[in-house]
Amino acid sequence: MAIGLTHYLVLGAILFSLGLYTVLTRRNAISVLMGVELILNSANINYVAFSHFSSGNVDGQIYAIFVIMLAAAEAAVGLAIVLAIFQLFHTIDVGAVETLKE
Amino acid sequence: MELATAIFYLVAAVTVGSAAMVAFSRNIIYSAFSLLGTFAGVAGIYVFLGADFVAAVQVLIYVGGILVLILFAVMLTHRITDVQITNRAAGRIPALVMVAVFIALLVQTIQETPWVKAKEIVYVPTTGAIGDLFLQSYLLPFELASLVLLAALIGAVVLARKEIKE
Amino acid sequence: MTDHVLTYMTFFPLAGMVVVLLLPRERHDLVRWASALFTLPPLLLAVWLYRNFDPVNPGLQFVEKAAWIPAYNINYFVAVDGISISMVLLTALLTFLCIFASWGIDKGVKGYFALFLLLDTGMMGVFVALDFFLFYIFWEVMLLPMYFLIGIWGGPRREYAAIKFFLYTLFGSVLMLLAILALYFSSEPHTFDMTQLIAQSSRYGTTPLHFWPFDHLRWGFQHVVWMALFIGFAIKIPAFPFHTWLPDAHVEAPTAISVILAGILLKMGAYGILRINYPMLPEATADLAYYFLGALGTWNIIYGALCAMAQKDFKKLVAYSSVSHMGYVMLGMASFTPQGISGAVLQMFNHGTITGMLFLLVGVIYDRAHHRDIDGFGGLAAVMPVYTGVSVLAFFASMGLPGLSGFISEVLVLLGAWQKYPLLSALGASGVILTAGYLLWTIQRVYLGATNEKYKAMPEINGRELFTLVPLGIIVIILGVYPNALLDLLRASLDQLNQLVIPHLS
Amino acid sequence: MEHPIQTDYLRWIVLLPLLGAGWNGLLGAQLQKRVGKWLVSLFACAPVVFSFLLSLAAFFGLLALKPEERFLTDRVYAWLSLGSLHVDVAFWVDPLSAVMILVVTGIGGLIHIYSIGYMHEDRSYWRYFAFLNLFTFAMLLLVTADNLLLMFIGWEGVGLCSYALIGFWYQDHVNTRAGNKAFIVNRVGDFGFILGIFLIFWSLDQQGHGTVAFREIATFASLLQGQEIWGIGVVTLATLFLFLGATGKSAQIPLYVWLPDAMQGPTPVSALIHAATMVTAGVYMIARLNFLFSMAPVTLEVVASVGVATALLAATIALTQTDIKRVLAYSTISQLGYMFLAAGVAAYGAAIFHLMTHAFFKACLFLGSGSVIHAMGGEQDMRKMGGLSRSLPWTFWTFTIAVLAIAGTPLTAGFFSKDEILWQAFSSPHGSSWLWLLGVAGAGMTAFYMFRQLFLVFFGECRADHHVQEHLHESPKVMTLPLVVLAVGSIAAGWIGLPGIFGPNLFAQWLEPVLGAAHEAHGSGAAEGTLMVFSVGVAAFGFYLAYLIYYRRALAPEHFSSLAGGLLYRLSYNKYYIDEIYQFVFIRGTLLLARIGVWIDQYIIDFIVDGSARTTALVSWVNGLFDNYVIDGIVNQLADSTFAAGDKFRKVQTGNINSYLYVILGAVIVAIIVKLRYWS
Repeated sequence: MAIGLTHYLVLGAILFSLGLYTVLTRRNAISVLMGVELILNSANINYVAFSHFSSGNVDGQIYAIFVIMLAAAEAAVGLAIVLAIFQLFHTIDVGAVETLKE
Repeated sequence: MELATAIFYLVAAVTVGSAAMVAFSRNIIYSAFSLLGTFAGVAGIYVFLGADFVAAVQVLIYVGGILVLILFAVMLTHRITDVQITNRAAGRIPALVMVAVFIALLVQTIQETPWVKAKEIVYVPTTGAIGDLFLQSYLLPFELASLVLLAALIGAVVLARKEIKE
Repeated sequence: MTDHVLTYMTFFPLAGMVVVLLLPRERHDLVRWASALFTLPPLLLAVWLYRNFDPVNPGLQFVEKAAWIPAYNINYFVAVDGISISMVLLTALLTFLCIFASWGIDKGVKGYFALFLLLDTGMMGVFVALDFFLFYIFWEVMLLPMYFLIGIWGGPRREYAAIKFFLYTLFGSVLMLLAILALYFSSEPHTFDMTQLIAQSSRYGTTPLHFWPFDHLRWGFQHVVWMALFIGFAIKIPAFPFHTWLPDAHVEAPTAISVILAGILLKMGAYGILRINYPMLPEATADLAYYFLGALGTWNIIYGALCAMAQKDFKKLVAYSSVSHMGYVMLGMASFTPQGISGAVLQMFNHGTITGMLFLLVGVIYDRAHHRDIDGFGGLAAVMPVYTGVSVLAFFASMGLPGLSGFISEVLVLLGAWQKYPLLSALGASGVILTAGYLLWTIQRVYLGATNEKYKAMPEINGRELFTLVPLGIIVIILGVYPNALLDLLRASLDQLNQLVIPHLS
Repeated sequence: MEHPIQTDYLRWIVLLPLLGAGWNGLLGAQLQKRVGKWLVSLFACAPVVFSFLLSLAAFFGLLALKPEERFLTDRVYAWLSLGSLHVDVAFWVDPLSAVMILVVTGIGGLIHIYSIGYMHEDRSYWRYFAFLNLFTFAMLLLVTADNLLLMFIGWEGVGLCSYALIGFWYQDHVNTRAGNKAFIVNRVGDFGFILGIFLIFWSLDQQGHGTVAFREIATFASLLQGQEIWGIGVVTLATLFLFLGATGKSAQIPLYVWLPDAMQGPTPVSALIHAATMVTAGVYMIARLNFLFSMAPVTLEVVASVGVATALLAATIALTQTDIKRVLAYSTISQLGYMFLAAGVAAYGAAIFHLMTHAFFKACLFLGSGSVIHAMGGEQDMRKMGGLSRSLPWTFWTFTIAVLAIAGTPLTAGFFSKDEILWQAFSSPHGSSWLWLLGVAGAGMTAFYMFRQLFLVFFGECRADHHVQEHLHESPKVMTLPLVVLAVGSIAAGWIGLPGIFGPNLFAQWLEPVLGAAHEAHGSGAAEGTLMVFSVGVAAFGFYLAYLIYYRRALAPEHFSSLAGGLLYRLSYNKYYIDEIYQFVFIRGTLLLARIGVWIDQYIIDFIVDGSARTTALVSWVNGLFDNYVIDGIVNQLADSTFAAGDKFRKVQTGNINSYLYVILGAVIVAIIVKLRYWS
């Protein structure tokens, strides 16, 4: 079986699920962020795959680049928040930072 | 099995394997380093898909930027000398169940959907085309993106700087 | 000498800055006189320019062009035409007078005057540059000293005002830079030369855009570039809703800087639209002028006047009156009639002189009373009759009293606008009533009535202050009686500019 | 178009007073201190006198020409020239403006001379004369301008001088407020005027003849016929706009409210600006553009109705006023109403005739009242006067003559001009018997309140306190002499415009080249005579009533004031509460508008930066201005508002990120299942 669209999509799905699992189970904020990165990567694989197999133009890749850009922004802000939280609470356990709850 | 197919499976395996390390490793340092494999693997996948520019961007930004950021964050928030570097996980069972259900659904969707096929699959350099698009039909999103990045940058600096308590 | 008159005018103050920096720090008077000395030649050259400008020629005059960065086709290219001549004259005049208005600065005198001279170069450069790259560089050169002049020599909330000013204008600059690059890359061969970009203006067409939010509008590349440039310039004008930096910056800035801000910086927005948007993107101009210049300008007139009415701070009142008066400029530009567009450019000049006077006048009493609360004065006419006389002249000029310059430009704007947009013109004309309302109310509260006991012994306006005000007052009267003194210079170029856009009007 | 005769002295008629104003304005303070007030007066009065002589020269110059060629012009320079707009600074004198410049410089000159005596004690003597000269300049500019835009300079210029002179004693805020009111109300009128100019210019421009010069407008006016804008005929709309301007300047409904307050200025100013000249500018403008107004019957109807309504309304208010100058102010408004009534029935000549005679007798009345106020030491309340005829004989006699004239006593100037108006209102094709009847009613009231004033001030016992009584004195010669001249004018000025049944109407003939031939009356001479007798009878009744009440004291005024429970009296005495209504509707309205703006902005801010309302209100309270925080609010309070928004939502939040994720994931799964099962 030649490598086709389905292969890439399944790969993306697996990556997505792993990311999801990470986000769901980890209590460490940085790990959660890593999970998010996995999810974003899986989405990008889908974009590029569709661009390659379905549309035949590079629009999908453009979106992938936008996603990468957003991921960079998200990582910067997210990690900054993590650092700020660490300074404030001296932990980055997401469960410990539930001050939104009264 | 062709060589290309073999290499695809190899790259995919590296990607998935390191992603699994990220997901399951108990040590956050290992997790962070495994992320390198995932990112590199995904870049490889892009190469397979003929997306040379995106692959390059992937390496530059993810590996060169985000990963380094994450490592910095890990280092800054843990004393590296600590024996126990916590990477506690909780609620594994429900998470596994949810994820399993989810992936099943995804795979089913992938199988059942009649995907549109392109007329021909080409492998040409895409950098020029992407550049053109950015300055023509995607000019506005492109400019907005720069604004978002600027905002994120300022936001990150504001958030991360140390408060000087009076 | 005369071949490089514009270069001399632009870079004389820069040379002055170098000289001032070399002077000893504690010799305040020496620094002041040196600054005056280095702004005087541009003024004299401006007079020469005025006398030698050929009013019949609609094209560029006193052209200087030299290759600068050939690799990117960037040139040192300066010239004047009817669009810029009035602004060049205004800049030369106001900077010279503002040196004298800055005499009272006694903190960091050397730095102040050095920055001021740098600012002068930047402003003059913006008005004479005809290469986009050069234009942008001067634009940025002007912003930086302004930031420091407000941030260091300003009032109590100066840092806030300076940062606000800087962020607003930087935001505008970024958009403008993107638009400049877009124009550069879409030209063939790539060029920053404004005249060539104008010649290629038909290239852009209106290829529709396929992404949100433009997919439902018949917008093309040039509309988007137009908007980017417009926002950049609208911040400077300042058009609603980009105007809130203005009151803060004015209130905090020292008197002379307020004069420069209102007199020259605000004009750059309108000038940029005329210089760049109109000829380079005529189709988009024809499509968008009604909404973003005509209607928004009318809104500016009324909104600014209403806001001014609510002010208690004298300087804020004048700042909001600027918002209102710049609305006339926008409305006039949008009319595409010879009267309207000439009126708009004349209004730019007149607003520079009149509002300049008003800020100088506020500065005079601020120096004496150390506050600007309108209700805190009263009856100054009995104490300072000469000062009151000059103030009333400026107020009535601002109100558009016939016989003074403000009337000519306002009536031309409204007359020109009537042809295309009678309703907007009528609304704009009603702004005149509001203007009379808040200005008369201010006159009444500050100058008339029983004399406030606190200011019984307020010293009369002194010679130096009069020296800054009288030339402006004379110009206000002359242009009211004989507006052709300036209109003659503008007419040919502005007519030509109109003709570029008119064919695209639907 | 015949070529007018080019002269180069007309400009000096206008410019001489400007020179006087400039001289006194710049140097007057020093002259007054160093040399004395006489020099200031000299530099103020001489230019006006010379202007008057030049005006006479122009008048005789015109007289020497054939009637249809009576036209002098003086083009000074091109003022504005842009596109199709060409405006010159050019002056012209035709029979109509010749009348006006003679009135302005003649009566103006007399009032200048009178002011020498009246203002003698004032510290700001020089400033007074500078403004008075500036006013004369602006008024002359208004009447001699050869185009609408130049006329507008004079139009606003007289408003400026009026503002400055009403608030002349600026130390008191009552005066400055009156000045502000006059200027702003006039600005509303000017707004209409300028729109009228725009409309005329562009409508003519569409026909290829864009112009604002009167003579060219007259030539091309017929092109405007049939043009429309916003569904209204261009001529109608333009003339209505112009008429709005006229109501402002000439104090007609709805913009008359500023004139009574304008009496805060020095009395000679009231005489010159607010009686004789400036307020008649609207009448002059309509006469000047008579060809346009005649093309718009709707406008004429409006003009006539507004005129007669103003005449009646002001007369009813004047019945009960107690301030000597306020009575005259309302009387002026009422008389101006008559002029507009005449203009509205297309009897422009009658309007100008009344304008001229009114200038004489009203100036005389104001100067007379000024003399009284001067003698009473500033007292203006008629209830505290009385019996002044003995101590102020010159004032008394001249005042009486002027009262007789305004009341329409036969053979005085007011009789001829008012009668002409009433006759035209009745007989003109645009007139009606209703207009005539209302006009006659107003004339009766005029006679009543004017004689009431005469009796209250000059007859009976003096009601002033002893201190004032001891100081009663006749005014100096410099003040009484102008009174005498004006009194003579109040009688003689009417004889140049005799009604048809008495002889040739020289005045109408003189104006004929400008205003066209007066229409042939469709009534007979007998009808005119009958109406005349009737209106004289009504005026005599008004006199008799005043005589009974205020001279013989046979009838108590309370008898009338208590009619209808005193309601009518209170309405009249309080000027129908119009000022209060305007204050409430327009002034408060504008401020309310601002507040609505505030409210909307706050609402929008609250919408954008949810939850920051409290901070916003605080900032708004501090700054008093809303727009600071539409945008600043977003910039400065983003953090606050985010927190505040979170504050609102936190009730539904647990703060546990994982639980959110489960919810999201569950929802997505359900969504996918639904999609796969039911929509695939």
